[in-house]
Amino acid sequence: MPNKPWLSEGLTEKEYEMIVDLLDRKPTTTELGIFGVMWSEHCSYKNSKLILKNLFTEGECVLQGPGENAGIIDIGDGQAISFKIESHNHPSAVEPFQGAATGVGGIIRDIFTMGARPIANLNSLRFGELNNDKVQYLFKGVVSGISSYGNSIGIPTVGGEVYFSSAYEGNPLVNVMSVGLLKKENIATATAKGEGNSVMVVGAATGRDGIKGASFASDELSEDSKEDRPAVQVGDPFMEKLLLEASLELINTNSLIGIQDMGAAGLTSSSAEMASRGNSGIEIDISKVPTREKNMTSYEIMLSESQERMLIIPKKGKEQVVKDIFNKWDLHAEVIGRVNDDGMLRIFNGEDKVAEISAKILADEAPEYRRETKLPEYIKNVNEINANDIKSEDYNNDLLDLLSSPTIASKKWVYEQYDYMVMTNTVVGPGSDAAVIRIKGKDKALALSTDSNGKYCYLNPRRGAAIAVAEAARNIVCSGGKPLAITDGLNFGNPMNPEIYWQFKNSVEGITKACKKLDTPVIGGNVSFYNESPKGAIYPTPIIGMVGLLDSLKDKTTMHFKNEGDLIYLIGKNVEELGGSEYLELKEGKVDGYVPQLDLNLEKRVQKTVREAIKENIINSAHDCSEGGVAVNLAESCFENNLGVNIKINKEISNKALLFGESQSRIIVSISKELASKLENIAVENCVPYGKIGVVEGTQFKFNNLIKLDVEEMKVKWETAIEKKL
Amino acid sequence: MKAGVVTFPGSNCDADVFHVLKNIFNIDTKMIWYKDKNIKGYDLIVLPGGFSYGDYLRSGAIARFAKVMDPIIDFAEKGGLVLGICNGFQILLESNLLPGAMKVNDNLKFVCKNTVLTVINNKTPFTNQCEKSAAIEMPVAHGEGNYYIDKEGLKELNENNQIILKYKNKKVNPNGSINNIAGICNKERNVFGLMPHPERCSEPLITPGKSDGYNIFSSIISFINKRGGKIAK
Amino acid sequence: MDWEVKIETKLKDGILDPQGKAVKTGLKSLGYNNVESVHVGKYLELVLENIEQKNKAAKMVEEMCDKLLANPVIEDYSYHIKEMEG
Amino acid sequence: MDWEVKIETKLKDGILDPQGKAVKTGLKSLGYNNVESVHVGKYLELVLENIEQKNKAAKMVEEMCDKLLANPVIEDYSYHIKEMEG
Ligand SMILES: Nc1ncnc2c1ncn2[C@@H]1O[C@H](COP(=O)(O)OP(=O)(O)O)[C@@H](O)[C@H]1O
Ligand SMILES: [Mg+2]
Repeated sequence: MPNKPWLSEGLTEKEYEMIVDLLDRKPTTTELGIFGVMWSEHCSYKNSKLILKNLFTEGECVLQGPGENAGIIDIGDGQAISFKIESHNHPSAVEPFQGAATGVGGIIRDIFTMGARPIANLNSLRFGELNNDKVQYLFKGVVSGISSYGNSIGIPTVGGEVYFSSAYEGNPLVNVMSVGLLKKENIATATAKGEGNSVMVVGAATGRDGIKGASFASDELSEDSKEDRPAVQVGDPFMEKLLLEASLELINTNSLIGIQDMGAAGLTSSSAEMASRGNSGIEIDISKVPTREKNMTSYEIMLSESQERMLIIPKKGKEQVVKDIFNKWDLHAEVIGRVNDDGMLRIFNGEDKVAEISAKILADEAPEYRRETKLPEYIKNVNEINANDIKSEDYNNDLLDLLSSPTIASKKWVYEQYDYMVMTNTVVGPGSDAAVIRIKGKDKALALSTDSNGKYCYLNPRRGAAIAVAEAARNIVCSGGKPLAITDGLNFGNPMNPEIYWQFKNSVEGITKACKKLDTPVIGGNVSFYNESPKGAIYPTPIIGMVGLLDSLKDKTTMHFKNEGDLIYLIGKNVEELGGSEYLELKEGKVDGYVPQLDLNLEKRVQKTVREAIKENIINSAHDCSEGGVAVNLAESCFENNLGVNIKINKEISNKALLFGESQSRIIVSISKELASKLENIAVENCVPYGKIGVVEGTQFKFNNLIKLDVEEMKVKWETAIEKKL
Repeated sequence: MKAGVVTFPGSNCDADVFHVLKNIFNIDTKMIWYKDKNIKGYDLIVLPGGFSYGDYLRSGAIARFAKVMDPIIDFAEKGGLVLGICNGFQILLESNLLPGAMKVNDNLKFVCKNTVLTVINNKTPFTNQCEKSAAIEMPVAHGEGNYYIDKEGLKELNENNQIILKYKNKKVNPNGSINNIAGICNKERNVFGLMPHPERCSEPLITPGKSDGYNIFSSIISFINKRGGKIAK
Repeated sequence: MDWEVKIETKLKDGILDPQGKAVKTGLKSLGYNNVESVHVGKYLELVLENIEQKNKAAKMVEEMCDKLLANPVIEDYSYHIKEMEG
Repeated sequence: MDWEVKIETKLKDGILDPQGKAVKTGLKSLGYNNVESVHVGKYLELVLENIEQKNKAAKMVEEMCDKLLANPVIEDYSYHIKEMEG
């Protein structure tokens, strides 16, 4: 062994000493490799566990909280929904197409491992500014990777978000959320139990790809990341489709003790985690694992991250059931070992024992670190933004410029590459606030959304993260649903940096606060640290993926204006706030200012108002007011049906804040004249400020005396902006 | 009447067509496994959309050799109705049940969106409930839908009125197909392949006001009912 | 004997090649103005085992191409066969 | 002088090749049991105009491959250059 063998496995000397202590001897090469990945950030959450413990994870609807491959919630009628978000940032930075594709494959496996049929995917993406070849390459590659994998496997990609900011240059974020439907009685778990039960590996053969991907994800990107080439995995959506069908068929036969996908750290983490959950041990003979390449070492087989594989513990005597089903789908299914009752993970290569470690130590006893936090310097220098600080000549141009900035512009270029209709459940696809997916055979549907504004989280992590939760809920409500639960994708820089850790800690606190107030527990998620490039850390980006329920399809609501003559109401309050806004960055090139206030009590009441109005079936559209402010949000509602608006708002605040400020807890709705008083009553009952701000009319966009534009012209700019940059 | 929907390894719109036939039209519908060699008793066979065998080489190229294709070719040759949607269309081309070939979309990207189409021929088992020259809407979702046929082939298609559906014009043609072709049938009119997905717009619920796919299926059903459930010839 | 086979397929002359067009545009935009034409097709490498004569292997390759590997309606193919070393 | 260039790209050793796997399965199911392995890559045919020396053309081809035509992270490429006839 080399001098400091722990180094190449990403372990510290202290950790190495712990290992020697725990084993009471020096580890073998294979054992050290196993510790390296199991104790990596990616698998062990060693730097985040203590903070994540504070998340709000309880609720009536929760059937499975954090701790399994994915969480599960109850949606009534004996049905349940499993969902989770996962990042694939570093692989996508190195090879955007395959990185993103295998990210999709990985999260889908987490869902069907739970016994759920994946019915929708969402993706939350962050890139640098589009005026750079490298960024364009990453952007195009990631989108086509997601498209290729998701379309081929036949799961609709129904929503998501894309932001562009130089903070993500060199370290893009690729987070994918998958949502599955299952019968409550079919919930599968990732447990290994029952001495003597077989351990089987199913799906693809094992190759040398992605060895040590987990440790790779736990490191900063540097110039030599290109040398991490062996870590690049190629996805095979066709294989995964077969694996999906075979696994669900198998789970339905009730022949299983446990099933677990092989994601990060492959065979190592799946076996250690399954054993640990069942308070058992596992013995594996790696010479029985089907391999794709010749002469693979035990180290390689244990650490390979070849995709599209699962580990299965069948009930006694059910091995043949597993084989028959997998063979029907032309897939491998091999017995590679057995469950034991002494808690040890024992790896043999034929007769030779190559590793022997307690599964609990690997899976649960990684060190836990409470890292140092420090208020970041830049936060001290955040300034209040005054409307006069922003120079503007012409609000018409400002609005057109905002509509054609890639972050705000239509994401059609992206989502038209995604099959968002396959499975024929997509009632509302990409392009409105939340996607709406019906549940066949029932008069109900899911509303799905992902949200996070990295700028807000940078300027004020606590509030920014809370806003992400609030906004996700608002999106669900605007689409006609009741917010139920969330999954969180926490993307941050290097946790060893106290300023980054401060961002992390505060973000989690913000999420917790908002989740409690809005009664949307966290049922699972993912942490991705070390998102840095030589230029520095990304904005802290806690992405919230939320699932809501429409208990009747007639509640389905979109953001588009529908009828000439409808009145437009703004529910909520306009405040003099321009901090962290898109407008500020567009005009002054600055990310600065106080992030908009978030009054969670008001938020709740605003959402309740709109939800009640939707339930009463009185409103024709609802749109959450977010990036770009009232002007942009009104414009977005005009486009689908080419309808204009005539807006007259009494102003108590500056024109700039009125048009482009991003105050929270606001929803714009349209309603026919006759029903308007009903809406006003609901708002009054809920003690919510509201204002009648205009009417749907003509084909022009008119806003006080400040803006007058043709909707068609705005729409063309908005729709073609991204394409034009490429 | 009895309909069969084929599942190839990797098919992913098989359940969608099944749902429409079974639950919207209440037709006796069965799934057919790609290894089946016996497909007796059907009035309609659907080759569904999606991806077969991953479509890594060429769409439909490997599926064309699945065991089930021999009896299907036989069924088609005897006059049985065969509907190929998207990947199903590609498989029909690969197996020479329809003429021509599919190239990758002109812009090289997968495209998923609603398209406006014109019904060119409504005197077929598949379009008899559609109005001729009517503009209809159906979604497409494919990466290889750029239909190609050589000059003589095209002439023949035209002469025999085999072109059934076209994208309304070049501007809305999502893939660059020759003459904006979106769907064709064979000379005998019993095999129909199209790139758009009628099964995705057969329910007002999910495509309000735009349920033009419904008419494709109701055409087929009405044709079969008139024929008395018997295969021609 | 074992054979190493290399096969290239490409669209027939006169059939518009969208990939070729895109690659050409890409190369030009990188400043490669000497690029006159580009065609993109597929490259396949096979190993055939236990075939005694080269011409038998060749016949098999042609059959495989005609049936599956190339689409005769739009594609041409060419191939090379070499005895495997080792 | 004008040059005819043929380029083949394929996945590096050890990287999963789903296309090759699928084609191999397809060929086997057609009864071609002698097929031992299949790898699928891209084939490109270019014409380069007005370049005086072959080694200059070669340098250009390599550059184009590194930058655009092959994906250096997962693919290897090879090429042949020939003077154009006619
Ligand atoms: N940010 C988070 N919030 C809540 N739960 C989390 C978070 N991150 C991870 N978890 C939970 O920890 C468990 C392990 O996560 P992970 O390692 O990402 O799963 P996998 O092994 O499927 O990749 C999962 O149950 C996950 O839901
Ligand atoms: Mg997992």
